[in-house]
Amino acid sequence: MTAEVLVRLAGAGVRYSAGLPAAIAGVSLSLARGERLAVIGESGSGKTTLALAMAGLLPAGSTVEGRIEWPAFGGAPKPGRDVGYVFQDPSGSLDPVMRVGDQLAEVAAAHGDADPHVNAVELIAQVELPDPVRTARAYPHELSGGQRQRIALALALAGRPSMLIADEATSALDPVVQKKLAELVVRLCRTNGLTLVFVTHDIALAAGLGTRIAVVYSARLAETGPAERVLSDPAHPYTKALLESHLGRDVPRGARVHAIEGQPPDPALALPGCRFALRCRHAVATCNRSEPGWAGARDDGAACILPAGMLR
Amino acid sequence: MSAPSILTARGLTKTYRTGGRIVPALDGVDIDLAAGETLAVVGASGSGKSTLARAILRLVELDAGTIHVGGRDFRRLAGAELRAERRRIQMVFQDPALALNPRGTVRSVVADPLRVHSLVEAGGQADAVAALLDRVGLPYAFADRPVHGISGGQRQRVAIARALATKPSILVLDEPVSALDVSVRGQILNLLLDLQRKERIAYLFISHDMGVVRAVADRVVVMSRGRIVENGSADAVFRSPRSPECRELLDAVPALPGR
Amino acid sequence: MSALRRFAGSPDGVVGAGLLLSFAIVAVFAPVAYPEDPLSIVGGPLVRPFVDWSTPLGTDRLGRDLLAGLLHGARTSMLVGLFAALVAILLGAAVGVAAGLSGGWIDESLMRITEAFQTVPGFLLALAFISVVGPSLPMVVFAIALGAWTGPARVVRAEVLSIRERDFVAAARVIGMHPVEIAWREVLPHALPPVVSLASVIVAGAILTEAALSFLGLGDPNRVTWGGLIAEGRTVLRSAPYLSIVPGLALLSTVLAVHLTGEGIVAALAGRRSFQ
Amino acid sequence: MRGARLVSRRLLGVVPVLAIVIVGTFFLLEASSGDAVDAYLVSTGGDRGLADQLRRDWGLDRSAWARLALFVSSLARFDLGWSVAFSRPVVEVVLERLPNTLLLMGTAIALAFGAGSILGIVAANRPGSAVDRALSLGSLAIYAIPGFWLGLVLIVVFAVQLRLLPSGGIETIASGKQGLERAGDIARHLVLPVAALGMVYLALYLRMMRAGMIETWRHDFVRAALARGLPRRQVVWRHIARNALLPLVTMLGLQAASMLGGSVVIESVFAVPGLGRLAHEAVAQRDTPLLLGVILVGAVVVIAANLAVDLLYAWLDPRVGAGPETAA
Repeated sequence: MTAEVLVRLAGAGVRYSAGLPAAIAGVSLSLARGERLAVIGESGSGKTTLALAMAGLLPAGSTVEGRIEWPAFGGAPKPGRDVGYVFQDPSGSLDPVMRVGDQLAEVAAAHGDADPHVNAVELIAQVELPDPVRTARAYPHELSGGQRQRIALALALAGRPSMLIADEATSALDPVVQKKLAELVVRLCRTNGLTLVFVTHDIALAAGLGTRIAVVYSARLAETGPAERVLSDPAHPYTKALLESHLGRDVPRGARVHAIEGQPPDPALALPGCRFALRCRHAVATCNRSEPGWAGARDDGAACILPAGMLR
Repeated sequence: MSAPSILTARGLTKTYRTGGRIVPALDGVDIDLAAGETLAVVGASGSGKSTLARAILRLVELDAGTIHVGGRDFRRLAGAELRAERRRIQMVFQDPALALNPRGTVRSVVADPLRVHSLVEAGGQADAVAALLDRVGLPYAFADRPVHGISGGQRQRVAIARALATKPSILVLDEPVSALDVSVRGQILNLLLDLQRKERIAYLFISHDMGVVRAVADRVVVMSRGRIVENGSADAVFRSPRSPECRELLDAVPALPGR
Repeated sequence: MSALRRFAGSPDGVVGAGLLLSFAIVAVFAPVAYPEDPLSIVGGPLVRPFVDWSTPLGTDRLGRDLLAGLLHGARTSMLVGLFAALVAILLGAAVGVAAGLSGGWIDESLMRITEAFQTVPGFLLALAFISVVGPSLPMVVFAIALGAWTGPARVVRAEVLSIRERDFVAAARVIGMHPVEIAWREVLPHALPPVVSLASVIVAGAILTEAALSFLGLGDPNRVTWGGLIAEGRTVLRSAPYLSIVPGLALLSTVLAVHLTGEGIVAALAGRRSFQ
Repeated sequence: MRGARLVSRRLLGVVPVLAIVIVGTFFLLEASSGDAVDAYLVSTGGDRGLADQLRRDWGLDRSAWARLALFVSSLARFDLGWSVAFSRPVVEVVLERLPNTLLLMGTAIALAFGAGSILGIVAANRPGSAVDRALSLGSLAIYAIPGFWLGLVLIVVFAVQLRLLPSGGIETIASGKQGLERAGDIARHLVLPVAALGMVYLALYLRMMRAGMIETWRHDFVRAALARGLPRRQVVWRHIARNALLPLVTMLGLQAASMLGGSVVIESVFAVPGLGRLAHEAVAQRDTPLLLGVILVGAVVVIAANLAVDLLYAWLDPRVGAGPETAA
């Protein structure tokens, strides 16, 4: 399979300013057209930084180490046109004093749409909101959290981008609303042939969405690979621990649940070894001494010294 | 259910007014909680479950209904009597960053209830704080850290220690793990499970996450628009949910393939 | 980083505080430098500045020393500014706390009173008050405070109302803490800092109001004031404009120093309010 | 519809506020030396017997409560009492002076608001740049200038030295100018007082707008708008500026009161026959009923301005009236 590569990272890292520790470092992976990549990590892991870097939306003043390339876009992606981005907070990403239809039309017009107001209504229909004409006249505060996030999704699609990045786009919502929205995102990507990057802290949500998975931990890429392989045969102990600590509806009340003891290291702390070593059940002496190399292929491997198949 | 109820609430009713419209937050809710058990209250946001938690603790004043805690009519209490009685029922909030006084230290937070209820002799405070921190798995060395200088999981442990200080028989846990990272969530759930096993504290566990509820609950009530729409043992509710609201909540739990 | 270090890191604040400190020294030592009554006649009328070095800034149309008046005027300006602001802030904070904590009809009536005071222009109120009770220094202070307390009252009330709803206050109620202790330990320490950043604006406003009152002849008649000097100079504005301009410059730089210091205080406070 | 509900609610809130102002004014009146009869007799002449007669007729010999009731009932008939200084009813004098003050204040606030907010946007465009530093420091300095002193300096420079503009008054007296010519004359007379009165507010709006712009820049919707590919200029003017303007608009109502206070000195400096100068004249001639009349009319002006500002705000911000949750 040699689908066109949209974004390629080679040893990429990001620092928000010179004095700060790297928010993410040493990431190598690539994303081809039509793929859906779920980026999993907890707060402070650097998953949002990774998403912003892939979207070419890093704030001014941040520095990029290594290489980030967008072969299909011929240079950095044009915001809105090449990449659509949905932020986490559904109430914060809309202008509170402008009708949502006008906001949609504004973005559509900025990308050369000749008939932006008609298109705004179509976009609202596309994100499956009821009564699009009426919804277009609503102000953000008149909509529910889920409805606002659908509008944010429509806004991200208004420039007809080929890549969509959803950064914890569903985490602030109720589980029921979250599920419906996640399904809508996948459906829209399928029908429009969009490439998706879906950032989440929930590995089970990621499992239902992604064709590929990347797991980040404490500013490092821990593991990446096809979703099926990562879920059934994790190569990094952190991925394995995340899978075990998932609480599905089938885990009965018991004495205890699976937990990862300890907590992630302070990002400012320079560690010579693997950043997960202190919490890792499989850690050996070398893990604390030197950072593990990448094992496996670039888009299917893990940053761990354990032999493949060990954790199955 | 044979154990006697230590928390009995009947006909709890509360309405809010929003931009001219009247919205029922609680509409005739009944709750029974037995010693040492965990009753989970689940529902979508806006279902009234948080209002229920706050109403039981008298942080929100009800329009109608009765609440009996340990046999006493909790809603009839006022002033010093109410403050003294509050010992029996404590609360852990969703976001520990908001629930601890930002100017406080671990020690001041944990020692407050001890001082308010005169639970320790002069000079015994340090030992009492150390014992409480130990129960939530924190070293005594943490006592003089400012609460903004510790991690989210540690803050939630401090909040639990504060709640334990008055030796309550009931803990109201309002989404106690939903603001925490996955890797920390398990630790806090285990801490709560261990505490309950050792000390027979009853939990009123508010949550929207059916996965978490499955792991902790003995019984479940499902709320929707201020009413209880389903009520049963955890096993029954998870095996054969009767209300559409409950089925929807269950369907929303993402599942891992093969599990 | 401590608040003091943050203040020192703000160039505006350092310059302002430096200026303010030198004005304060001038105000304190004015009677030492010019022990005589600044209202006494020391030379010929309308001596221009930098001509006669016994009266370096010249004299007014009665032959009174402008520099002596300027130095003594600094005392009045700063005294009135500080005390009026102090009274306004204490009164405002007390009303704001009472309204925010008690709620209900007490809050409602206190807020209506606050609104009524905001509806009447503060300067007109001061004017009316002084014309009724007569101009003396304490009354001028009180008159100015009368028009300035509403700002702090509203800010403090809003802060108290928002803090009252925070979870850590709910947590204090849950553990059975006494309402007085909750107000004192949990609410007030978080409600008052915003008023501190308002203080410089109030001090500056009070100094300017005092000057305007004196300019209109409603200051304490037994004291030299900058506003009074400007009014005095106004009668000879066309021939000797320096008599009005110089005291105005003193007024301007004092107020500017207060504002600059305020910028420094805001910078110093900014660092401490975040909680993550 | 939202506006109508808002106005009716605000009007209801005005009643107690106005009542407090009226009662407060009454007490100030009571506290001052002399009463309405003394005032009347000063201008008309008369002996003690006439004074007692008048006091009985006007009800001034009754209890304080009865006098308050009388005061209120005469207010209801737009009777603000008798002015000694002018030997005319207070209400006539006050209403005669009101238009000049409204013109002066309206022009000053409109110019200050317009120029201040635009300069604030400019300053916030690149925080920390030379333009921003200059505007920020300049506005802080202007903010420290006493308005009446600025007035004197402007007179010295533009009227005395350069002889460009008139130094006082509202128009050239007995010039016989009509229509546009008269308007031009008034405008020339307004330039200096408007500058003296409005400069401080220009500085204030500049600083507030700058702070609001910088604050709004940090909002998520700005980052999101840029990420959607909207040009920076469009984001700045259509989204950031519009949102940052809202707090400034709410300040306008409060500023009406403070500006009315400021007009007292400015009108005195420029000899503008307005409400502010009238207040000064009333104080100088110890004409308390006149002063309190100015205060009452001033309060009504402020209330009207606040009402107008509320409507403007409701039009600018669709969230107004949606209302926060309150216990039923």
